[in-house]
Amino acid sequence: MSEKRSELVKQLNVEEIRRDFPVLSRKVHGVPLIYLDNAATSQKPMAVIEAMNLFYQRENSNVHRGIHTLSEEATADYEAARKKIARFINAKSWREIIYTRNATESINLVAYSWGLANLHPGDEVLITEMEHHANIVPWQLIAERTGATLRYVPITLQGYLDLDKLNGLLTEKTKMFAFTAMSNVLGTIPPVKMLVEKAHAVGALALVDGAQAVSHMPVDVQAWNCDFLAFSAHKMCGPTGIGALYAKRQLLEEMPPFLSGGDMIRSVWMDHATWNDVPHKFEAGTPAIAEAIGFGAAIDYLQKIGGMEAIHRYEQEIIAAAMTALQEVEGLRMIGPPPEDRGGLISFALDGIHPHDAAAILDQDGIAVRAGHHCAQPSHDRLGIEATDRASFYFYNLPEEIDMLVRSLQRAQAIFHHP
Amino acid sequence: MSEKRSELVKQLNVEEIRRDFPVLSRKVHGVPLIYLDNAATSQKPMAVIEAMNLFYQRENSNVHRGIHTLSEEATADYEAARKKIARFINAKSWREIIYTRNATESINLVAYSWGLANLHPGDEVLITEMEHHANIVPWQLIAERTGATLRYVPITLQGYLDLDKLNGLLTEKTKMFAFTAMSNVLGTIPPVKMLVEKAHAVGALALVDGAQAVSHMPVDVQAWNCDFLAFSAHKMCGPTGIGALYAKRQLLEEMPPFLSGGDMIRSVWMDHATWNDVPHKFEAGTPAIAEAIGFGAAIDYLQKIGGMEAIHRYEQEIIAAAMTALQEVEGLRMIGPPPEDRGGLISFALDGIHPHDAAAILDQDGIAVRAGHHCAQPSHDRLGIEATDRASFYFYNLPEEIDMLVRSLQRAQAIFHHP
Amino acid sequence: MNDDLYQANIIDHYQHPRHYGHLENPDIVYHDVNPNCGDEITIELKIEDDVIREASFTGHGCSISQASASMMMEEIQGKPLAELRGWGKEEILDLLGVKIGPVRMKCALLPLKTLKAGVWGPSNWDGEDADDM
Amino acid sequence: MNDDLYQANIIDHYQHPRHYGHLENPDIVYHDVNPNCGDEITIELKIEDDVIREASFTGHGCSISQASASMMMEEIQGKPLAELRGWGKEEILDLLGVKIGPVRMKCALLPLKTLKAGVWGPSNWDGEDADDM
Ligand SMILES: Cc1ncc(COP(=O)(O)O)c(C=O)c1O
Ligand SMILES: Cc1ncc(COP(=O)(O)O)c(C=O)c1O
Repeated sequence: MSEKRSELVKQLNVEEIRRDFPVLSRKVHGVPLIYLDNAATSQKPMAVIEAMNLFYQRENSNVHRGIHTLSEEATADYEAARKKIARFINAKSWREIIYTRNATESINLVAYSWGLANLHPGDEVLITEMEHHANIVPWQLIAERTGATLRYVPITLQGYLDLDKLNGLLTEKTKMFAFTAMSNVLGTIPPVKMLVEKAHAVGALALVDGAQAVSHMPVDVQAWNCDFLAFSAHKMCGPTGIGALYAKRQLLEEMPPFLSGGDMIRSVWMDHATWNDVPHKFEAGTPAIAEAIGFGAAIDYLQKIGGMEAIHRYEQEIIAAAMTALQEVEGLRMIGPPPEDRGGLISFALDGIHPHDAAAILDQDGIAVRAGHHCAQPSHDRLGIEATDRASFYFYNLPEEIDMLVRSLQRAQAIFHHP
Repeated sequence: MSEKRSELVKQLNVEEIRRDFPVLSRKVHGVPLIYLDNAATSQKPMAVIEAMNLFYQRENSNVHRGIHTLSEEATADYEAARKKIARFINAKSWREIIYTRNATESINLVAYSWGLANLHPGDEVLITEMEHHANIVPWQLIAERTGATLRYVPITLQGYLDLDKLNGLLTEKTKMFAFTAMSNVLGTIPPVKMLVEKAHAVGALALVDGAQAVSHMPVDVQAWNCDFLAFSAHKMCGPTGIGALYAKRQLLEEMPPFLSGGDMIRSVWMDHATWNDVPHKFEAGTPAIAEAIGFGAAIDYLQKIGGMEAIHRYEQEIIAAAMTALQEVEGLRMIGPPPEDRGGLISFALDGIHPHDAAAILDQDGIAVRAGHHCAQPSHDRLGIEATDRASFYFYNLPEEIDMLVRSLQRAQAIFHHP
Repeated sequence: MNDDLYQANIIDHYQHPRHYGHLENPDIVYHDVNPNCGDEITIELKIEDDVIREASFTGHGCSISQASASMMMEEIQGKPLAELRGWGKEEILDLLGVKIGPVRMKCALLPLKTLKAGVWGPSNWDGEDADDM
Repeated sequence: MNDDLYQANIIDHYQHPRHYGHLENPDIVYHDVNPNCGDEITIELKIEDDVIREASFTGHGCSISQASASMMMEEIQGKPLAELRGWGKEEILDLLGVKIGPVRMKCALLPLKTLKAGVWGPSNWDGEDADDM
C-alpha cells in the first residue's frame, strides 16, 4: 500500500488539504481524531467558515426586499451562490434551484407540493429498499393522504437493486419513481440515467436522492435527465441549515407553492395571493442567507482542490483499500457491492459485538464511525441485520487511518471474545 | 435630548455594546453605516459568530444518532440551546420548542400539521389586518384546502386592532385565532394575554406571531397562555436559517408530523412508520445544528447586556424621540399608534416621494431603512397607503442616528421638491 | 452615465409622466408588477401593420419605474415591433442616462418587461431577469 | 465508578443474560425501543400483592442496554413495587458500576424506563429523559 499510498495522497494533495480543516487537528480521548463519519456530515474548511463570517461582519442584511447597500450586497451574494449550485450540477438555469434546509426538506417539498396536487387513488409511487428514511417516510405520508400506493424495488443480497423486478413494478400506474443515487448504507451507486429513462418510458417522473451522490461524485442533471434532485450542503463541506432541490423549470412553474409567507408572493389580498417567480415561489420567509453563501463557498472549495471527478476517484481507491484491510478482522461481515460499484463508505457487522459497542470502543481510539440503522431500516431488515457500523470516507481521509480502524476493531474483538 | 441621551445610552452601555458588532463600524458610500432595518433582520455580535465558528472548528458532527465524541458534544450543545430558548420565553419544558428555519416555517408547521388535521368546512380561522404575510398566506392556503373560512379583525385608522369588532368575529366557529404580538409595520403591541383569553373562551386555539415581539420585549408564554408562538433567531442577534415554534406539549403530542424523514421517526417499516418523542417528531433530517447553537449564544448575549426588559425600555425611549424628531420633516406622515403602544419601529410616507426613492437617498447617506409594504399588504391597503419607509431600531442604535435620519429625509425633500 | 440617480430629467418624467392614461380600444393591454417592491405598470398599445401606432401607460411606483415608463413611451410611438423586439437593458439605461444598481434595475426594466410580455408573451422576457448562468 | 465501559461483568451479563425469556401468563408485558439506536426491551412481570413475583425480559441491542436489563432483572425479583417506584438513574448506574456518558445513558436506562412504563404507564418516566429545564 505505502507506495501507492503516497501517489494517491499526492494526487489530491491530501496532506495540504487537511490543514484547511481545523477540526482534523483535534484530539479526542487524548488521541488524534480519525473522522470516518462523513456520510452523516462532512467537516468544513476554513474557506466556508470564513465566507459566512465575512457575511455576518460586513453585509449582514435581509435579502430581496431591501434598497440599501447591505441588502443589495447580501442579495447579490445569496443569488450568486444559487448560480454556483446550478452550475455545479449542470442545471439549465439558476431558476431550477430551490434553497431548502436539507435533502429531507427537498423531498418533502416535492411530496407535498407535487404529490398532493398530482397523486390520486390507484396511482403508485415507486421507491427502493435501499432508501434513506428521508426518501421513504414522506412518500408513506403522502400516499396515505392521497390514496396512492407505495411500492418498493427490492434489493439483492449483494446490495444491488433487483433490476429484474423493476420492469414489473414500473407501470403506467407509476407516477413517481424516487431513488437514491448512492446508498448511505450499502454504498451502492445504481445506474441513475437508465432508471430515469425507464421511469420516463412509463410516464412517471424521476426524483433522485442525491444526498450522498452530489457530495461524492460528479453529478449532471441534464445527463441524468432527472426531474428532481435533492441534496444537502452539510455533507459536502457546506454549513448545516441549507440544502437544495433541483427541479426542471416547467415542473416548478406548474407546481403549487409549499411553504408560504413573505418573499414567495407577488401580491396578497385578504382572500387570496399570487406567487412570485420561480424559484422564489418556493422560498418563504427569511432564508438561510449566510448558509447559502457558505454553500457557494463549499462548491468553490471542492472545485479548487480538484473537483468531483478527482474526489470520487480518490474515495474509490480508499474504499478498495479499506475493504481489503477489513478482511483481516475476524468475524467481520461487510455488506454491499464491491468497491467499483460503490461510494466511499462501508457498513459492517462484527460477530458477537453490537455495533454500538464497537463504535464506543473505536471512539476510545479517536475513531468516529456511525452505528445503527443509519436511517435506513428497510435495507437492514432486508439483509437480516439489526444494525451495522459504518465507516465513511471523504477526500481528507488518509490511507493510514484505515490501519488504525483495523487495529481498533481487533481490540474490540479482544475485549468481547477474551475478556 | 442630549442630557437624556447620555443617561439613556449609559443605561444599556450602548457605546460599548456597539463594539460587539463588527458591521456597525462599516462604511457605505464612504460614510458610516446607520443601520435602521432591524425589523427585517438584526446584526450579529461576535459572541454569536464565534459560537458557531467554535462548533465548526471543534465539534462539527451530526446530532442524535452518533456514539462518538464529536456527535455527543454536538448533540449536547444543540439540545442545551433548546433549553435556553425554552427558558427565554418561559416554556414549561424544552420539549415545547421545535427548531424551524424561521417564524414563517413555524406558522406553516401549525397550518399544515394542526390545520389539515383539525379544520373542516364551516370552521373559521381568525387573523388580523395587521398581520405579516407569514401569518396570512399559510392560513389562506390551508383554508382553501380544508374548506374553512378565513376572517380578519380590522384595524382602526390609528393602527390599533378594532377590539369592538372582535366579539362578533370570535365565535364558536373559530378554531384558531392567529395574531401578531407586535406589528412590523405599525409597531402596534396588542393586548396579547386578553386576546388569548378571548380565543380560549370560545374554544379556539391562539397562535402568536412573535417574530417582532420575542426580539424586542420580554415574552412569557405561560403568562400569555398562548398555544403556539412563532419566532426567528435572525431578528434577535442570532444567525439566519433558524427559528422556533413554541407549542403546548399536549398539542404537540396530538398533532401529526409535518416534515418527515430521519430523526423524527421511532421505527420505519415498509408500509408505515412510528414517531419519535416530541419535539423530535417535528424535526426531520439533519437540523441547523450550528445555527441552533448560535441561537443559544444570541440569547445568552441578550441577557448579558441587560435583558429584554431593559432593551424594550431603551427602544421605547428611542422611538419616542424619533417620532418627535420626524415631525420636523415637511410632508412626512407617520402611521401607527403613539410611542407608548408600540415597539421600536416607525413607518412613514413622504409627500410626493415614493418610499423607494426616499430609501435610495437615505442609502447615499449611509442610512439603511426598508421601503415597500414590508410583507404586510393588507395593512397598507387598509390605511390607503401603497408603501412606506420603515426605520426600525435596536438596542445598539444611538439617539444621534435619529438626527441623521431627519437630515437625510430633508435632503430627499429638497431633491424632489426643488430639483 | 451619471452616478446620482436623481437627475432633474428623471424627476421631471416622474412628476409629469408622458403618455400617461388610457387609449380608446387598445389592441393590447398588459399589466405587470414588481413583486418585491410593488411597482405597477399597465401598458396599452394600438398596433397596425406590426407598428405601434399609439402607446400609453398607467401605473404607480418609484421614480425610476415611472420615469422609465414615461421615457419609453415617448420612444416607442410609431416604432415597428420588429425593432423593439431587440430592445433590452441597454436601450432603457440609455434613455434613463444614469447608473443603476442591481436592485433598482428591476424598477427600471419593469416597463420594457411589461411591453415585451404584452406583445410577445410572458416567456419572452430575456432582459435582466434572464437565465444568465 | 470505572471509566472503561467494557468491564468483564457487563460483557458477562451481555453474553449470558439472566432471566432472559418468557413467563407463563405474565400480568404485564411491555415493550419499548430506543429510537435513535434501535435497542429493544420487552419486560414480562408476574405481580401479586404489589410485589414482583417473577420477572423476565427479551430484547436485543448493545451490551449496555442488555446488561442493564439482565442486572435489573436479578435485582427486582421479589421486590415490592413501592420500592421500585423510587428507582432512577442512580440505582441503574450502581448496578452497572461504570461511568456512562449522555449518549449511552439512554441505553442503560431503557430497561428501567420500560419497566416503569409497563407498571405505571408511559408518562411515569422521570428518569434521564425528564423535562429537566
Ligand atoms: C410580524 C412578523 N411576522 C413574521 C415575520 C417573518 O419572519 P421570518 O422571515 O424570519 O420567517 C416577520 C419578519 O419579517 C415579521 O415581522
Ligand atoms: C441517501 C441519503 N438521503 C437523504 C439523507 C438526508 O439528508 P439530510 O439529513 O441532510 O436531510 C441522507 C443523509 O443522512 C442520505 O444519506
